[in-house]
Amino acid sequence: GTSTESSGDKGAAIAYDVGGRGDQSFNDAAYAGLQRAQDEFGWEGEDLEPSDGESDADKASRLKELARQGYNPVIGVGFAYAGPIAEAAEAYPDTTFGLIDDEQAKGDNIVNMVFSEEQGSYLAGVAAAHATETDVVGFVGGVEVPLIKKFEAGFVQGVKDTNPDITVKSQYLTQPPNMNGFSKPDLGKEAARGQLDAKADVIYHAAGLAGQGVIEAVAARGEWVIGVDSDQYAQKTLAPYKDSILTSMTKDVPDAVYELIKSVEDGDPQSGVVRYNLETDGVALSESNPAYKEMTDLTAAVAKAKEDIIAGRITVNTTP
Amino acid sequence: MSDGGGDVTDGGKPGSPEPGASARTPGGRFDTDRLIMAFGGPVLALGVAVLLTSVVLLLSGRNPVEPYVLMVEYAGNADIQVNILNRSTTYYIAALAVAVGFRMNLFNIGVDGQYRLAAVIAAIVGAAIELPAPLHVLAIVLVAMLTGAFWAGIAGILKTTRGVSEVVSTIMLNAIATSIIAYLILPAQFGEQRGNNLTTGLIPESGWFPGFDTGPGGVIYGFIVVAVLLGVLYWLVLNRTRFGFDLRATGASQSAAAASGVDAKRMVFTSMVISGTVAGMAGMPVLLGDSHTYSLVFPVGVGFTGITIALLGRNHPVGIALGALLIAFLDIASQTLDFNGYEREIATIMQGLIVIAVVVSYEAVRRWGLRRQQQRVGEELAAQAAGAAGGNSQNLSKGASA
Amino acid sequence: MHAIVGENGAGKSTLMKILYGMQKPDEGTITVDGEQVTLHSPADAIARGIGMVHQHFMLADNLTVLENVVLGSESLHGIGGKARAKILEISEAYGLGVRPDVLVEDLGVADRQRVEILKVLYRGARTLILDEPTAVLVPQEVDALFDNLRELKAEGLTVIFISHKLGEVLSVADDITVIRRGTTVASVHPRDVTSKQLAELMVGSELPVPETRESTVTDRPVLTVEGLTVRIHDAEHGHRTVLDEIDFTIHAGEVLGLAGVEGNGQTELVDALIGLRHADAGTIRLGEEDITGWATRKRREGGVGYIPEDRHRHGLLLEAPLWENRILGHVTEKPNSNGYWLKPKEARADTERIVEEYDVRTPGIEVTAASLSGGNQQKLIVGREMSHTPRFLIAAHPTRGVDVGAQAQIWDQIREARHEGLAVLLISADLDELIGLSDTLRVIYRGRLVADADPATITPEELGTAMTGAASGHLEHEEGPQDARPGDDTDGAQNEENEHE
Amino acid sequence: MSTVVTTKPTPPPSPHQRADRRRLTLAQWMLVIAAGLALFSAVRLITDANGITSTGQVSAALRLAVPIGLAGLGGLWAERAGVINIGLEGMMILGTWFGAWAGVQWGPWTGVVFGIVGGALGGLIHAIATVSFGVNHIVSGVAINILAVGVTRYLSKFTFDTMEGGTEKQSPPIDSITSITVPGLSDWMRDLNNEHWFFVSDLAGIVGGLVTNLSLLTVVALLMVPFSWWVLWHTSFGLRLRSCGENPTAAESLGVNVYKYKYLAVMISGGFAGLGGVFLAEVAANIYQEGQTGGRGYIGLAAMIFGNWMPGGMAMGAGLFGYADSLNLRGGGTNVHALLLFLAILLALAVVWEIYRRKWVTALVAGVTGLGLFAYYLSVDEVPSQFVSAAPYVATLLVLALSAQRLRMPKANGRPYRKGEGK
Ligand SMILES: Nc1ncnc2c1ncn2[C@@H]1O[C@H](COP(=O)(O)OP(=O)(O)OP(=O)(O)O)[C@@H](O)[C@H]1O
Ligand SMILES: Nc1ncnc2c1ncn2[C@@H]1O[C@H](COP(=O)(O)OP(=O)(O)OP(=O)(O)O)[C@@H](O)[C@H]1O
Ligand SMILES: [Mg+2]
Ligand SMILES: [Mg+2]
Repeated sequence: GTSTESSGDKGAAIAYDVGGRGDQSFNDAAYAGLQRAQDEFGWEGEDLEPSDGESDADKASRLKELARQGYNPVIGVGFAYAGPIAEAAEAYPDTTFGLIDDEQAKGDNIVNMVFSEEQGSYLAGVAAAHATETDVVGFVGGVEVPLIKKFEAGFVQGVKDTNPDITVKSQYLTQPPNMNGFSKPDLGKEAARGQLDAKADVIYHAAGLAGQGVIEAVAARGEWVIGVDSDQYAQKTLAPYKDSILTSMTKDVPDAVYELIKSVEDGDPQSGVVRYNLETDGVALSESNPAYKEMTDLTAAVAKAKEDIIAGRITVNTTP
Repeated sequence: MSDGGGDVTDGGKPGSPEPGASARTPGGRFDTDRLIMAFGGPVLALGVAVLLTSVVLLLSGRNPVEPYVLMVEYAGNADIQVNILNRSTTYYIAALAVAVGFRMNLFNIGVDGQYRLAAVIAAIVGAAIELPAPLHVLAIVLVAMLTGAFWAGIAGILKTTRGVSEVVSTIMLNAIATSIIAYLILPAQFGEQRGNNLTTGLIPESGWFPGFDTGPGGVIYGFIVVAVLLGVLYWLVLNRTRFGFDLRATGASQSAAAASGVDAKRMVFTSMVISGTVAGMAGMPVLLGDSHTYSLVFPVGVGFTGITIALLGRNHPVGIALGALLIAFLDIASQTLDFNGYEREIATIMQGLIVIAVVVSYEAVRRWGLRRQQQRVGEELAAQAAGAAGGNSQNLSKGASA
Repeated sequence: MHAIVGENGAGKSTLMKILYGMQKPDEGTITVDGEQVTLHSPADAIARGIGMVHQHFMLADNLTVLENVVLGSESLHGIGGKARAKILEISEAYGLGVRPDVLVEDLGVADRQRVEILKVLYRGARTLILDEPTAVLVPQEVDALFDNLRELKAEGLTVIFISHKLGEVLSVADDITVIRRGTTVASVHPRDVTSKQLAELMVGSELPVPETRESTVTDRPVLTVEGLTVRIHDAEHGHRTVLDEIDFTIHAGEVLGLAGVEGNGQTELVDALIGLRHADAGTIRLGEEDITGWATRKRREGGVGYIPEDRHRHGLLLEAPLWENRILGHVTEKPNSNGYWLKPKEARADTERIVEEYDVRTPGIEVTAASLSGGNQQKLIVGREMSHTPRFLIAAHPTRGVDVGAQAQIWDQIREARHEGLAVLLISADLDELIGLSDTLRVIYRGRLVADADPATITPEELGTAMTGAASGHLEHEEGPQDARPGDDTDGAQNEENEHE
Repeated sequence: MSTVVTTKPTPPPSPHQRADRRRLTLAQWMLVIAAGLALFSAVRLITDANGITSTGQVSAALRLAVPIGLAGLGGLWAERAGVINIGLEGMMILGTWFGAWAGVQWGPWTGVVFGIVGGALGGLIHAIATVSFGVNHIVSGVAINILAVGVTRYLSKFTFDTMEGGTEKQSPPIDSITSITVPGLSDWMRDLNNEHWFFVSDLAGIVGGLVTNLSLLTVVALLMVPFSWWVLWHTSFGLRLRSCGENPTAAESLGVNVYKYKYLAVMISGGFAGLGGVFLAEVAANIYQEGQTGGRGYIGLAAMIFGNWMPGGMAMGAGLFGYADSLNLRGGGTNVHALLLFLAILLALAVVWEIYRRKWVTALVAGVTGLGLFAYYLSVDEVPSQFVSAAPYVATLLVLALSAQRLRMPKANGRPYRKGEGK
């Protein structure tokens, strides 16, 4: 295959990270962006899952195969694709490669879509600090990796900046490379129960599917939980617990994916780092729970914090 | 325990010997029996596995043939072939590690943990030291071997001194290795954060193992040469040395080996350590040939695949090589199923079916061979007796008339 | 009472297994009480009142006696109190002395034998099949067993029993069937035949005698054992002493026969001598060297030959070809290897030689050991051990399960080697063999050497008395009726331990 | 009758022998457990880590232990009949899938039944391979584990993916199974537990944990332990089954259909593993989730070996894993730190015991390990989360190292058996 075939008529392709489609996290979010583009541009597109225990070379050949078949852009979900995308981008200079959650791989035809999760998490921290009555809040992370620690860092800072006396309980479910922590709801449930028993009344989770366990446990006690990635208040599977979902820290991956595809379709492909933060609404707190909107103190504080961050008056840490 | 080392799994133990393959016919000539023994099992098994998978495909309303065609076509690409070869190199070494244990009825489930821990420590050391090219590589590999040996040695010590089943202890040690690795690659310890990834820092170029550049296909890991040598060494040691004989004897019958002078405990410990040493090398193809660092995306689960492959290859180095290629092929070529609207789980199902089919057919062929051999021995002896009947008949008749 | 005799592998056990429904006949009929039957499984046979005591014990070690007895016939009396009462009742009635709640692994062989018989009686069998019930019993126990059987017979039961001991057969059987190579060759009455005739019927040739004529004993000690003590420590049994201050010396050219009921420490003694068990006290010297601390391999290299009691467990790799079995135990020695590297070619050639010299009946050396018959396997082992010209040979039951022809060959080999200065420790349950082959006899009882005797004069009965612990010291042959005072305990050290803390 | 047999007036005199076998009576067991708890309580008071015996901790431990214990029971049934079952993991996966699939459509209890059936199907394959074809047990188990992953993933694409609220990796939510809390007792125990008194509060925490928020399926699972014990050791079915694991040839010679019992045992084994899977899907979570079992089948096997192939011991092993998991998930750092002290004290006791038994090497190793733990205990305030997650495994290794030599597996376990080929 040569790069001249990449005429763009086959549409965009996504290569997923471990977990793949159905993870209700950023793999699904990326797919949502692809779907939107499919509807608009009318091509099929392609999305592929990784196999267990594969190495960088396998990822690289997956990307190259997609480029060879003429997909453009080709998007890798997750930092695991950093190395492989650099390799594939060199082999197929006429194809645009998107890389979500990483800015290590650089190249003219590489688009690094990065999110300031710590900023959104900071707002979640502010919200939690206002919502708590016991002055104990909790954070449940799926797997103790830097990405999730970014969530924790922003959240803790948000809470402490609002009220330094509040205790934040942090709990991770598993250690890498054991990624079970993103897929075992029962672990999330027990971790949340532990924090509830320790008097936490607002819990923020960044645990992928295991977060469903967190939400279920918190809802059972009638306390507040803060969702992640997408607006979990609106998720069908979580409908029974939605009244307990105070808000969610959303990460607009669908839009990022869509924008990239659109730029390629429009013949003016993006390039370099595209940062999605509070300013661009790439990360945000959702407001679909009416109870949330009723807490005017809280929403005001969140709005203020958002302004301060955008204005650069507050810098949010990316590590705890 | 044939000289050719051809091994099957019999009902009782994963590493026990195969009578049939060693059964050169009494006269020493090859014949159909021997051919059937050697090829009957695998061929029968592959056929059955493919057939069963096709049934699954048919049941779910899919074309029962096209997936195979697609996969074979896909594997025609040069870069895919290189990937398959590279991945089977890792699998091959891991499977050898498992096989060493199997040959003496030790079940080292811990190859995965040994492999990961060895890769981390080797990567840390490799990034920290500076040596001229070949020495640097050698040092890294040595560290990996020692780490693997150490980690497996714990299970060995626990088994020989405290009687702890190696199955349980290696399961535990796998999990403990995970924790230790998670700790070691923290930025506060030996790790570096790169974006959202954690790595152990890049090994300088002097510590890379040069590969074979095939141009468009990509680079074949140079470590494949080491893997091949490892296979030869494995065969030589097992079949041509006194240590190997002791090891196989222990696998075939622990009690007989002990009575023959093998120190069973030391043997258990030694083979566990050897298994760990080899397991430690399993991470080297990727570490030295590709990633040059240990990070969160380093391949996992290799040790478990190694178990499957060792079983498929009947602990024989050539069999293991074929098994590694087959599994790597299924892993990688199944990618194309996604492109063509098939579920790639088909490949996983096929892997499971192949394992079952292979062992069932090996067992069937083994039994057939054993019976067949006994029959022939009986027949030949009867024929011999008949030949000598002239001398005996007198005695017999005398006995009967008494 | 019907006896079946025949040489090893004649098909006796196979025939009985067919009668008991464990194997299917290809042709022919079985008639029970005038009714022709087809037996598909042991359950069918049991239902027709047939019970079988197998040649090898059929007991689950980790189950209690009660569980072993009721297994498969739970519907009779349940598995609880009623069954226990029934067992005690039967045990009482026939004087079996069975304790229902002990684990079988704690029982000695004689006790196990009784459990086996009780199992059959518990099922209300009318036809009893006993496959070589006397192989592991001492003469007194054999007598007791036959008394039991006569009693059963008096109550109308039918007993079929198999034995290689022709004297026994002639004294108790009412009818004798001789089979050879799977067919009946004769049916005789005990009063019509002599034991010699019977034997010739069985084998179709004359009986060999295990006698050693001239003495070759020298005064050069080869193996000296002093104060050898072995204790077993394990969680299940605590501490017990299985060998207690054993002393003996074997000289070049001497065969020392060790008599004893199984389980009195013979196995442990052999293990201690070959180095599988370490001595808690005492020394073992081979020639001048103290080998107490040596590992098994070093001992074997040093000239200790070993014909194990259980060839399948300790002597062979069943699924390996003959030539690899020839290497087993001598992997470090010529011609099998030169130090580290194996030499398959030389090993093969030497295997051919052994097959030739020792008349191992096999079509080739590439066949697996499993496909040889037991006797030929044993010949291979003897050939292997003799090929390394040992100074000291441990021969544990060297002719067990071996037919008479092969027996004679093995005896010849031992005699020949002895002539050349080999020292032999001979352990055998066959007292005739022991007496016939040994230069000196010792009796082991509960881990101690309790008696010695002169093989030239002693009789099997006298030896048997000492084996039960009823006599000790130097046994003198007495003329006249023997005072067979049976001991109060016939099971050995397995049952009883001498506490030494 | 003057026979040797009959002249033996009484059974052989071997009174010492039985006494040598150390089998603790129930009372002694209680005493040992009470002493352990007292030590635990003392450690809690010293370290102020009240979490280690809190009601919530114990109740979480129970929930986390149940799937492991069910897998362990599965292993126990199979191995008691002589079949090694390393395919428990796969059978558990089948249990989660089938349980969820039926549970979503026809309610949780139907799900339970289907989950058991799903696991038993896995068991059936294992039985066909190992019993009928005489395939090596471990190989067959490994194959089943691979197969179960492939099959469930494949099936999910046709089932859950097309259901409302499901995806190809996840089922829609399943209705939950009723949970019970013993009224009064539960609150009382919680209050007592919160007093943080010596011993009493710990006991209350444990009792409270066992009666609070108890799913009916948990109750069923708990009952399975004594039930298995009763069936295996007190019925003729159990006797026959165990005899197949000890000496199948003997069983065969008494008319027991060994194949039948092996088949049944392995299928029951799969059923238990399947039940463990259903528990994960319906109680631990309320959805099926790919990868949900996460190696619990293997852990169950470890728990069974830990428990010496006995239901009670297995339950203790599962409890240990569950407890350590729950520590890990409930702010483990300080609690595990406290337990370091507990372990160090236990090792010190072990040293004393080994010295008494004159096992010098063992004593030395235990002593050094204990000192190491104690030094580490003093040097940090909280154990890093990375090490907390290793706690269950380290604890298991330590316990096994101190006790493994007493283990005894069924004698014919893992050996091939062919009808009519026994000697
Ligand atoms: N179906 C069969 N086909 C061919 N040979 C068989 C068959 N079944 C058994 N044999 C062989 O027949 C012989 C008879 O063995 P069996 O155990 O009955 O001998 P035995 O007379 O009891 O000998 P022993 O005195 O050693 O107990 C053995 O060699 C056995 O391997
Ligand atoms: N199905 C068969 N057909 C023909 N020959 C057989 C068959 N099965 C086994 N044999 C042969 O018959 C012989 C039986 O060996 P086995 O051990 O049963 O002998 P045996 O009669 O018990 O002799 P020994 O008394 O020496 O133990 C072996 O040589 C074996 O190879
Ligand atoms: Mg017989
Ligand atoms: Mg025989």
